[in-house]
Amino acid sequence: MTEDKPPRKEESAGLMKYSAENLVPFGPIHPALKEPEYFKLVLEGEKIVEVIPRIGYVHRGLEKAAESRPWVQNMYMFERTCGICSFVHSLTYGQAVEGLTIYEIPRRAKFIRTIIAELERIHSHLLWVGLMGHWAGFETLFMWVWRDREVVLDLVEAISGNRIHKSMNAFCGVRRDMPEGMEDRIVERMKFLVDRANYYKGIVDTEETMLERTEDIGRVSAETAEKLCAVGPMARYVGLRRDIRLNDPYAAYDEVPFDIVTSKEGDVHALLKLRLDEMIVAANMVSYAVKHLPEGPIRIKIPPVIPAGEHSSHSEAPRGEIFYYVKSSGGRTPDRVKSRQPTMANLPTALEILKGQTIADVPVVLTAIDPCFGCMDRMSFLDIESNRQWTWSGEELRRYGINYYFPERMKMR
Amino acid sequence: MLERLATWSRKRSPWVFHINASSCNGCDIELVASLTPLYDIERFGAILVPSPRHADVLIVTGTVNAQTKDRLRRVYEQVPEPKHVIALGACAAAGGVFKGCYNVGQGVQDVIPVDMFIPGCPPRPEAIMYGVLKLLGEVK
Amino acid sequence: MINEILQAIIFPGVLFTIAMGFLFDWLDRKTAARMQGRIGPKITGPSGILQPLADFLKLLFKEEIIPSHADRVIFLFAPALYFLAPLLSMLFIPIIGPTPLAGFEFDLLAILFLLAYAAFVVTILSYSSASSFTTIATGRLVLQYVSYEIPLVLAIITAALYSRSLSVEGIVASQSTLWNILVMPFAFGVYIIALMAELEKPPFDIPSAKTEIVAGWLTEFSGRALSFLKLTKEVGYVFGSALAVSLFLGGGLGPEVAAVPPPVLYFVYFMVKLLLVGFLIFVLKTALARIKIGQATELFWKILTPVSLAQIAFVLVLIQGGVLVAT
Amino acid sequence: MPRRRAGAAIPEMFRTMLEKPSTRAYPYQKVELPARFRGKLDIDPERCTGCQVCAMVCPAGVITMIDIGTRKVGDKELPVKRPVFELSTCIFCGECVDNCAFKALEMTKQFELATPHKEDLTMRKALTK
Repeated sequence: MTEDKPPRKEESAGLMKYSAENLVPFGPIHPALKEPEYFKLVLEGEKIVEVIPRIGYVHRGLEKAAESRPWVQNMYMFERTCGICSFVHSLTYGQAVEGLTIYEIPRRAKFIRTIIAELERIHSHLLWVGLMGHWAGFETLFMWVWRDREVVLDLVEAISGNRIHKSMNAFCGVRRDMPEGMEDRIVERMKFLVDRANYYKGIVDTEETMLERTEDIGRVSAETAEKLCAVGPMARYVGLRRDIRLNDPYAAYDEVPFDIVTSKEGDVHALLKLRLDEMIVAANMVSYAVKHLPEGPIRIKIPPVIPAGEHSSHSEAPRGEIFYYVKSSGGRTPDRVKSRQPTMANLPTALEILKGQTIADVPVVLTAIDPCFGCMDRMSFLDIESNRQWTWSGEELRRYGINYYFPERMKMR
Repeated sequence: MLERLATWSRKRSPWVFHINASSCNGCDIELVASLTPLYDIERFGAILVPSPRHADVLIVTGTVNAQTKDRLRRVYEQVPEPKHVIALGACAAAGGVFKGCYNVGQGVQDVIPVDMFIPGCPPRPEAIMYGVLKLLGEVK
Repeated sequence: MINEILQAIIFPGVLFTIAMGFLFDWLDRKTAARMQGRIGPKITGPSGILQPLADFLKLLFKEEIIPSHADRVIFLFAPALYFLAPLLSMLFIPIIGPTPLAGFEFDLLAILFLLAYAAFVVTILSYSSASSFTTIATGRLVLQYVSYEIPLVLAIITAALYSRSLSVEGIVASQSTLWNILVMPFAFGVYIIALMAELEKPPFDIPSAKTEIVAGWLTEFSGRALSFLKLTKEVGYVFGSALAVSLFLGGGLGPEVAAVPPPVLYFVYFMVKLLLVGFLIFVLKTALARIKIGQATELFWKILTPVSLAQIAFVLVLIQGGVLVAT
Repeated sequence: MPRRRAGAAIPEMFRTMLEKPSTRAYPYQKVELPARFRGKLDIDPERCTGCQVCAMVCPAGVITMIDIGTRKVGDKELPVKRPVFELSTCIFCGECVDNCAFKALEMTKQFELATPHKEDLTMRKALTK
């Protein structure tokens, strides 16, 4: 501990140079963001000069908790990192752990994983397109898109038993086979979705008010996006050909033919079209994978102890690259799990784009990255008040957290 | 007479304010889905309002963690009486899969009083509707 | 005397106007819902027709919270002042006969005054609650007001010019042979767009944009104040459409049917046109995305103002040329 | 480049308006759930042997084992355990069902679990035997 009074957090964040009138809070509880996350907007009139993010509202301490839980239970916990891209989280974590074992994943399981991941991509992109309508004040688009999204959710529910958290993954395989006789239904629904996606593309291309809200908004150059490490659609909409599915295929992506979509325009309108196009590609992939589903087992049962070693894995979530790193010392629980989410990677780009826009563009631009703060808020322990460094076990950290935040809290599990 | 009129109007017009107290989004998107054409909770007069001062029903999703605890309490105080709180999802009811993480509590009822629990991970939109209607049945 | 007081209070006066406000709100929600593939309000009364009433009553019975930093006097009384504006204006519209309840020779000017008055009250109301969102909303309100006011007044003036009268009664009477909309379709269009801006319907719901500035200027209001503010908007909706019917669509005038007594016929025609105008606004509102305040200002100043000026010039030419002069 | 116009969605809006609304009449009509739907957990007390596997695999800590007596194996006294389910925190993953060697657990299709009292969600069915 130093003798000087530690600087207040606002000062250290560089906030003090702005007067209070110019500061407008955006969040943590804000109707535009369905999740609590806080952005301080420094305004001049309606124009934004500076954005100061304050993240960590959805921090739950997953990575620390993972160290004290068995391998399989962590699968379910990481699946619940985020509700929208839940499958791909468990997939990537599973792949990282599978890398430590000697087992080969059955081919049929790979295909089923691909199908579910692409269905999830369709649902996530539709969700975003609908919400973009909502953010731009176009409720009708929102309602229609979400109505069509239910088609995907029904399929997912029929395959996995739940609409959001599929709980499909197991180590070295999937837990459930595709149901009998679903093939025709899936292909037909995918055709319907492609039709609808084409219609929505027409709407976002012709509707004047929608164009006024999205065209020329959120422009960023390819260099800036690359420098700020944009991933996923945020990289593709400026023309970077980046897609883990193509660059480093996992699951069955090396067997299912597809091509990624890129755009050159680099504004929110391009993002809208890009996501709809990607949805069409995903729908075609699902149709192909369902038709060419190989026979065979879906799962190899593996022992609960994972061999020692470390391994990492990454995959393409609807929002961009998800990265998992696991370290094992050969026990029943992992030594360390690290996950990096696309929203964290895309946030600097979004903040860069926001400067110079008006406050009316905030919901449109900030959410253009398809933020998923539930994914983003990872363990970020930083004590700025004392430069002490120490190591804590998970149990100690939990105690500290409870004592600090919930002094009145009764016993935990 | 006036009392009956008040009860009638309260039962028919639940305005919902939604707080995400560090949820994983699953419950949130299902809550939003319950507004959309296939479920259409507006049939029962429920709409999502943007300001807590307009709300009658507070729907809380997610494990209440250290960051959102105070904000949840503050928003709760902003809602005018009579108000009701629904804890949506396993996390809001009891911490769900995150129970035992160092940063999260054991559900909403430790922070603010809860009138209705809707368990599920996430609950179907129909389950949400069932919960809201059950709450309205108990409104006096 | 008693008859007139009853008329002013019940039909077609205050209570009727409020009931129409509820009806419009219900129709608004219901048509929007149907166009989006939903059902909309359903269980409150037949097809949910009592939904706006239930909302209103519920808010009336709710606690009212006054923010500590708000200006108490304005915060408490301005909603009532605001409520008066469309309610009073409605008395100048002829609904059950060619003569309105409270018309006088220059009542159109009174209506224009009340429009400005409402905008003024809502601005100080918004400013009085003093939070960062309402402050932005106030700025947007004022900017939107100065944008739509000019085309709105120009459109109204066009009708008055052509009909050579400054009273609503006179304008309606002059349209017995030819409705104004056929002479000045652009003025009607401008009026509808400006009206949507005044009512803060999408795409002009900028001052109360939900996803940008919480609930805009309504953010801090709760309970009784909120119920009256919402009701005022609904009544304003009715009044705006009723004024459009009177100025451009010939009020309650229409072909005579022998079997029906004239006041009833007049009322039926009026209502049909009123609902048509309302429906037009419902459709536009559902089909468009919200635009930005700068774009709204540009739309009104750069496009709609010249259009309405051209329309006035056209009408003046018609009058000077002696073609199609109103009776 | 397609022509820009305001109100591009109007034709579709009218088409939707004339169609039947796509809303499902849920509270008045039962929901058709797929065969695999994972609803409320249920236990068959007859089949449960108290082996504790479910309590070990549960990611959410729903299941606690409670001693309900003892039994004699050889000359040793071993505790007999039965699970108690705290369904309020259940995440409906179905891991316990998959791992139950005696097929005592199953996921029913019941999803209407809303309750004003959290205690209602504690399932002590296995203890009643």
